[in-house]
Amino acid sequence: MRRYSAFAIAKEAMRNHTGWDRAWAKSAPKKKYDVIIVGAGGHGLATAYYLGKNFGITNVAILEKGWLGGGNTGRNTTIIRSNYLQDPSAAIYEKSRSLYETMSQDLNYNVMFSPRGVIMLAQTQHEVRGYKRTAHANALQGVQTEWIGPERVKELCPIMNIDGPRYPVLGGLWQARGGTARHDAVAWGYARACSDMGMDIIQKCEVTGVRQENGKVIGVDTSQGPIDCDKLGMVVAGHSGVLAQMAGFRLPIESVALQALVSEPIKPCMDVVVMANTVHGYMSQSDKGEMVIGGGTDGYNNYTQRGSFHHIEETVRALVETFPMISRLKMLRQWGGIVDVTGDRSPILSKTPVEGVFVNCGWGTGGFKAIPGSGWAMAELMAKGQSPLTEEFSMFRFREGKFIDESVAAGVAH
Amino acid sequence: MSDAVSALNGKVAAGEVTVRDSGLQGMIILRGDLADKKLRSACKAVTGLAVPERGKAVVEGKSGLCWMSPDELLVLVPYEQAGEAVAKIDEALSGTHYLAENVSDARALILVEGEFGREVIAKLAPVDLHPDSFGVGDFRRTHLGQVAAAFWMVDEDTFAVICFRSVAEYTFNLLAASAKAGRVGHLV
Amino acid sequence: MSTRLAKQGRLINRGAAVSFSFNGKHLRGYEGDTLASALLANDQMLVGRSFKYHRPRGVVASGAEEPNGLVNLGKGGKFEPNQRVTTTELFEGLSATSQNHWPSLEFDVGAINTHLSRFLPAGFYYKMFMFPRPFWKHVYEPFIRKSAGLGKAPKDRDADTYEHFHCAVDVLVIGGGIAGLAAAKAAGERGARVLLVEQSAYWGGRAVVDTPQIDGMQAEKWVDQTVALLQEMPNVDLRLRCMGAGVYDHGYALAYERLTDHAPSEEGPRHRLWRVRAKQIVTATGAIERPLSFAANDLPGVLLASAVRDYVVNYGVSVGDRTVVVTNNDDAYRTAIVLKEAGLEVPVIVDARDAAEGDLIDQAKALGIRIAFGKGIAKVKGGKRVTGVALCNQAGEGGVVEEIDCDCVAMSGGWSPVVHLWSHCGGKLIWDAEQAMFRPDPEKAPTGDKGQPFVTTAGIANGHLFTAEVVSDGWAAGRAAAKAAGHTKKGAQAPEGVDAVEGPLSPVWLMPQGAKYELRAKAWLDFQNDVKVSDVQLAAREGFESVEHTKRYTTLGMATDQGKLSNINGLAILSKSLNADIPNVGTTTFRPPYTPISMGAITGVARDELFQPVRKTPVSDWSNGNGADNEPVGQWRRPYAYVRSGESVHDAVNREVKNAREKLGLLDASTLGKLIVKGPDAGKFLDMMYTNMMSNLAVGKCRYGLMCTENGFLMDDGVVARMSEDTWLCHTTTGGAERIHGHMEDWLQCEWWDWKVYVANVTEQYAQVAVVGPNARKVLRKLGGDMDLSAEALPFMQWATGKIGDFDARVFRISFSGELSYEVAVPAGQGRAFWDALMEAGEEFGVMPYGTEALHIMRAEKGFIMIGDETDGTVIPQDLNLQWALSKKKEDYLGKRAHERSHMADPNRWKLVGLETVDGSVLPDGAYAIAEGTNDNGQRNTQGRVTSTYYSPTLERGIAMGLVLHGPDRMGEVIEFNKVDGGTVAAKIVDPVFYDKEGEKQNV
Amino acid sequence: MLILHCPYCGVDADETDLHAGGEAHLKREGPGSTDDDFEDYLFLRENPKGVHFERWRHVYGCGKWFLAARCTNTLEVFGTYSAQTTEPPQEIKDIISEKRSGWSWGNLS
Repeated sequence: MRRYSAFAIAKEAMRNHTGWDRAWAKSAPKKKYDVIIVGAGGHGLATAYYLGKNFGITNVAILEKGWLGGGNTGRNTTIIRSNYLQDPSAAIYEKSRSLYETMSQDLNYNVMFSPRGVIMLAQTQHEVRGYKRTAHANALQGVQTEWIGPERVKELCPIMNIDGPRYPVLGGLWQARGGTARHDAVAWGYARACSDMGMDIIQKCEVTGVRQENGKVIGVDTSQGPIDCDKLGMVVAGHSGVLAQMAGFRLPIESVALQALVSEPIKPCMDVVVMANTVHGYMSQSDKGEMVIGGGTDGYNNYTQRGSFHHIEETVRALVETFPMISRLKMLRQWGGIVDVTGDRSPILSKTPVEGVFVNCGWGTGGFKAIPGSGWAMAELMAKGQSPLTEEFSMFRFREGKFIDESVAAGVAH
Repeated sequence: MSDAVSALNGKVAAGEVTVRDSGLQGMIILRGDLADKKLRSACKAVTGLAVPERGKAVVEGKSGLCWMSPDELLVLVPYEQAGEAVAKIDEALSGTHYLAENVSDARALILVEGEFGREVIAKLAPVDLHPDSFGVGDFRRTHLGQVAAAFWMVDEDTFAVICFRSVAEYTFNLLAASAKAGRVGHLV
Repeated sequence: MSTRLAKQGRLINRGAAVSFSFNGKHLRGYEGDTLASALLANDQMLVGRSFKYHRPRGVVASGAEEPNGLVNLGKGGKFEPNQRVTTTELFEGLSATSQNHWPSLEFDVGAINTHLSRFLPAGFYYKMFMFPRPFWKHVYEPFIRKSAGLGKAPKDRDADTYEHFHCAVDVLVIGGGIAGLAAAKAAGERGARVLLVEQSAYWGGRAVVDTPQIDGMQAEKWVDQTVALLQEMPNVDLRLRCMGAGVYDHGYALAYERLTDHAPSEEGPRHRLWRVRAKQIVTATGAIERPLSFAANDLPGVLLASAVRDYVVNYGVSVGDRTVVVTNNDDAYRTAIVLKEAGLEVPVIVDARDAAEGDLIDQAKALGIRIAFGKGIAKVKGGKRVTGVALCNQAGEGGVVEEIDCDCVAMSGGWSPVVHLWSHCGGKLIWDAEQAMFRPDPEKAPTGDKGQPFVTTAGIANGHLFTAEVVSDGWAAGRAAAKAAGHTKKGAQAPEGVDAVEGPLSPVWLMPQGAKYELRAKAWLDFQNDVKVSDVQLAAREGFESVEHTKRYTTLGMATDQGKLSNINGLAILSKSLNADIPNVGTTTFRPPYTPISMGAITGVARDELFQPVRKTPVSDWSNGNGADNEPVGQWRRPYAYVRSGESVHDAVNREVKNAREKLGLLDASTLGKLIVKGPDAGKFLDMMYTNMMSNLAVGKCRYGLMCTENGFLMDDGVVARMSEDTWLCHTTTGGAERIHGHMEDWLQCEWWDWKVYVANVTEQYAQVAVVGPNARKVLRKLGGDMDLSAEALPFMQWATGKIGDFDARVFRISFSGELSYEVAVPAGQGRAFWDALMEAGEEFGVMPYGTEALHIMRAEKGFIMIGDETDGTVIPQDLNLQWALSKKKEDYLGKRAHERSHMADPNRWKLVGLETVDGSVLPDGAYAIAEGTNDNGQRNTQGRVTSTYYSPTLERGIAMGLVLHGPDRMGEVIEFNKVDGGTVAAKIVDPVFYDKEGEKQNV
Repeated sequence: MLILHCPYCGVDADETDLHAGGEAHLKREGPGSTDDDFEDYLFLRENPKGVHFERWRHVYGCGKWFLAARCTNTLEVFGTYSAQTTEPPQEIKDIISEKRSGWSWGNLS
């Protein structure tokens, strides 16, 4: 693989950048692979990458019905944090966050991980207790977080109105090493690295069926013909239900629309990520200068990638109250993505009723931050049949009533 | 009994369109079989009015009947008569399956008076308020801004708005702000 | 130079001069000017700097598609960044400053980037800035952030107001050009309720500039006539300065009306956001002219041909004295003709086509304008503005054949229909190779709630470039929309337009065709984001084959103009690079809004006091006037404590607890939910709702009840009182009233619909006051009335009605504090008077109001659980040792089945205990009890957690409740709780009832 | 922004007047049911990309729950009907079969 560096760019500049080759190879499907990953989003590509990197499994195909990174990976608000309450969540999200720290170097692709810090605002006594509890939990989970008072909140985010008449800011949970990254770059970086390990990334290849022989997977039917495999990983977020149906089982998930919006770009005025769960909104400023804004999901099942406008309205209302200065900014673009939400709003990384088929879904509104950790854990689960990181995220937990509920501490989890 | 006060205690916001507290109003939730003869005559007995069709309200002065849902009416009577009205209904419907509760103090009644009252409401409610679609006699339950509300037209230039007591002030201020912002000129 | 002409300018009023300032310079324009036309009239060609290379930039367009002319507008509470000069109407005192440069617009240090541009190709930042690792956050990123970002961040609170408006129409027509007007007229005549919105300040769109004939008259006259006609129709509403912003599902559309942007001194809201429900929508949104991609096409002085024309005709402004027109179609000849007729020089029309014929070409020839066919522009010369062009053969590689001096270049690469609103809700497009444009595919329109198509497109937006087709298409669309909305009255016939005969355009995506790298690296596609032909080609080379990839990799079309000028050109370059047809490469999805809309407009009136409803009890005003330190509980604000001058909140809480325990406390309990449940099956129903038995509760008695979700978790609790044989009153938590009411209705309507039960929420009918403490009975007796409140007549956990003083009261002997306590409900209208009476009568008994914190402490001292503290959505009654409340007799109740699941029956679930720190201190909120070792993920093992922790003024020490592994079997054992700073606190496991274990104080 | 016709008060209600309540026609499983059936009842959902039967409450209107047949892929509403039923009315099934060939009640669409 051609190494990326300032030097390489300078060299190319001298010959008009004619020497750059494809970031990832264009491949046609082979007849058989050891592992097929369905879904070339961040989670799918990361799973493939760690299968190769950690377990030497490189006879892998990643099938994508559209274009890689074109789903929720490229539609989210790029927030990265691991200040979760429950042990299993904290474990996988912190694993993920720590992988983000070195991702640019590991992949030789600048994903612009920016640990600018994340504040979760506490605006009710209930939230104060919830976040203090999270801080205590994090201290034992090896997650660096800190409870901070209103003055410190204001200091970290001067544009915030901390003594709003309605919900004065009572403090917040601060994760200094949380932040953001460039979402597309994460998918592209993994794709380039997978391709470099000899894996096949096959775009515009839709899976139409899952072939099995006495309860074991033997391959998939696709728009580019049948492909055999020993193991199959389903990593298709919003469409997991549809794929599971092909494999003949159901998942405890529903697909709903999650929306986000950006303002026109302005000069830097906000250096941290702020999440205000009482009023249901969160905001950060991208490197381009856009205020990146998100809120809650729609209440009804939806596959259209279009949400209802009143959610945009509620979110903007909340943030204008929290950051009065944005009232005179303009909304540049709004969009929606389809997220799959489980019964306890925590993800599923699990074996399935079909031998050799593994599923990774249910990340709901929090998927982007989990990409590397999810890939790492999923790869281990697929390679070894188990992983301490996925232990609690089995799809069978709902049967036992063994939930992982994060809503305990915060209203929305992004 | 001690003198009762309405939630808004006579508040008024005067302007091209005036928003005012309509004061104490007797209100009774009546749930039951709206087709039942006993129930219909009980309604007649306490209001002197006939049970309205779906989506309608019949109101005369302080008395009226509003269609709330297939098994619920809002019975309007003068405030001080609410107690005995409930008693009358109880008597008339005893033995049948129904529910009658005095909720006079649980709600507020606000009047929106003026030419572009329609537009004041239309700024806040996701309802088609074009004269062809909504007029005197119609009754609508929906939300104004962020709170539940119901309204009907007293006459061409007057809306009567009902909301819960705890949000009376919010609703009043919302209506007043919308009135103050002026006419849109669309619903004419 | 650019200047004001002596004649022309149909939109300006030369009688009314307007003064304004740009970068502190005081300038003059006319009423009717846009900021763009006024700046050009003052020879202010340079208006801003580009995003990446900080290249000097001038105005390119005359409308919403403008990518360069963005300014900081206004001051203080009316400051706004990124305002488009082409859509900003001039007003007296307007003050604007240019953006994205340092130290000044003329001299910008950032412009160094343009010399480094060869080192900054598309996506360069993905390939570098990786070492050393910390540098990204601390060095590289801050630098990139600083140089990006365009306008300044507003500082002050918005001084303006905003509003929303809901309306329902049969036909919404978006766009007030001749197609839109024809559509509105056709629909209006057929009796449809029509709303016609136009984003600009005038009707007629392009036609009034290009003046074709319609119905035998000049377009401008026809427009005036039609507008007048429409204004006469009662069923038609016309709105200028009102942009169709977005089309959403089920006929929902947003229109963004700018009410005072053009006249900030006027009263009233600044913007109005229309939420329209339309049966049918006609998008007559016109088209946008495409730039041509030649070297240095981004210099100030290079404009769209149509814009150059607009400035002359509409504003009487000439961009230059000598204008070279460069085109691949006939339309641009109009610009040459307009300029020539205005007495300006047009040294040459550079026509990339080998040959072409048509009326306009003849006209140009007749005016003596030189036409150079088969030629293109090799390069535009100049620094901060155009000084000339070098011509070449379009077919060649850019060898210069001739150089021509000029100070303006008017370019036209053809027209792209505005299909955004069509696409917002799923409308599909087809590629029209002949006209080189994407236009709506009428077969694949957005569909509504019944699956019916609800959007039609008309006029140029529909791919019809000629007046005759435009007006008839608009008329047909309006008629069809009215019909689809159920209106079929007879109306006038279609208007008839006449056009000049034009020859076909020939697509030119790169000029010259075989341009060398040096030229391609200077040929701009996206002006604002500095994306050049070479960038898109690089993206293609690197495998970013999907248009979405290329867009994201190069940032093409991601600027504030959302690619209105660049999308098609970029797409064409990409498809060429991939040797694929344009339709196969596809187009990017369009997202609302069409152009940016203010956050203020989206917020509407919901700001400050109207941001969210604040629910008030009859006592709230009194509390707020008497030191209440409120906390939000749902939409209520409950007094946390009543703070007296000179004491801290903490002091106040302790005082309130002590006083209630020793004398007399009052709590405003009005927020507690009260639900009436009535009917022959009410008992059976409540037995399903509650985990314990309610059907066997005797009339006149009260019982504490627990509610679980079907999933087994505790959801609410409260005291249930039986009112009569078939009527119960259920109290819920403060947050619970609406939730539990909905929960009950859900089960009654959707599961047990044959059960005879009615539920009514009477929460707000009553003001409820908890009269608490040893003197509780005394104060009530002092008020008088007809009730016997003795322990014998009204013992604990019973209720009665009667008069207290002259208040109609319902009195419950229930206690959440462990003290002698009466909860008295009176009609809300008398609530305040009742409270006042209690305060007055209570004086001699040492009455004091107390808030929620004192309430919490007192219940904790008694070991009562609190929903939301001891429960968090993961806790089941068994965890809280509430098995006694789980009826064994009942076959079924919500949650019963769930409790049978393995994990819920697990003996290792943490269970409720009391906790006492060894040193008497207060345990930290949310602390965890640590256990030996770590789990497989390296996390410290735990064996419990604190659920509530307080300083008890009664016991003068810290007390807490918590959930601990096998807790109830470990009484007396000392365990360690963690502190965030790393230390630990030792606490002893004890009985959760800390105070008056026998309950002697409440049973008197 | 959906509009749904409330079969009880007869108005075409704006989405903001409504509250979505998830999949309809679930069969309640109480004490004595198997773990499989109970999990199915509480958690496993059809979640189809296509025809979906769902619960809505006209929460700001008449307060009644009603059911809707809606396509999650186009948001088309085939009809709304009373919540007091265990199966969609025949007429609505017919409408769906006509508009979505191959669809039949009970099969995943």
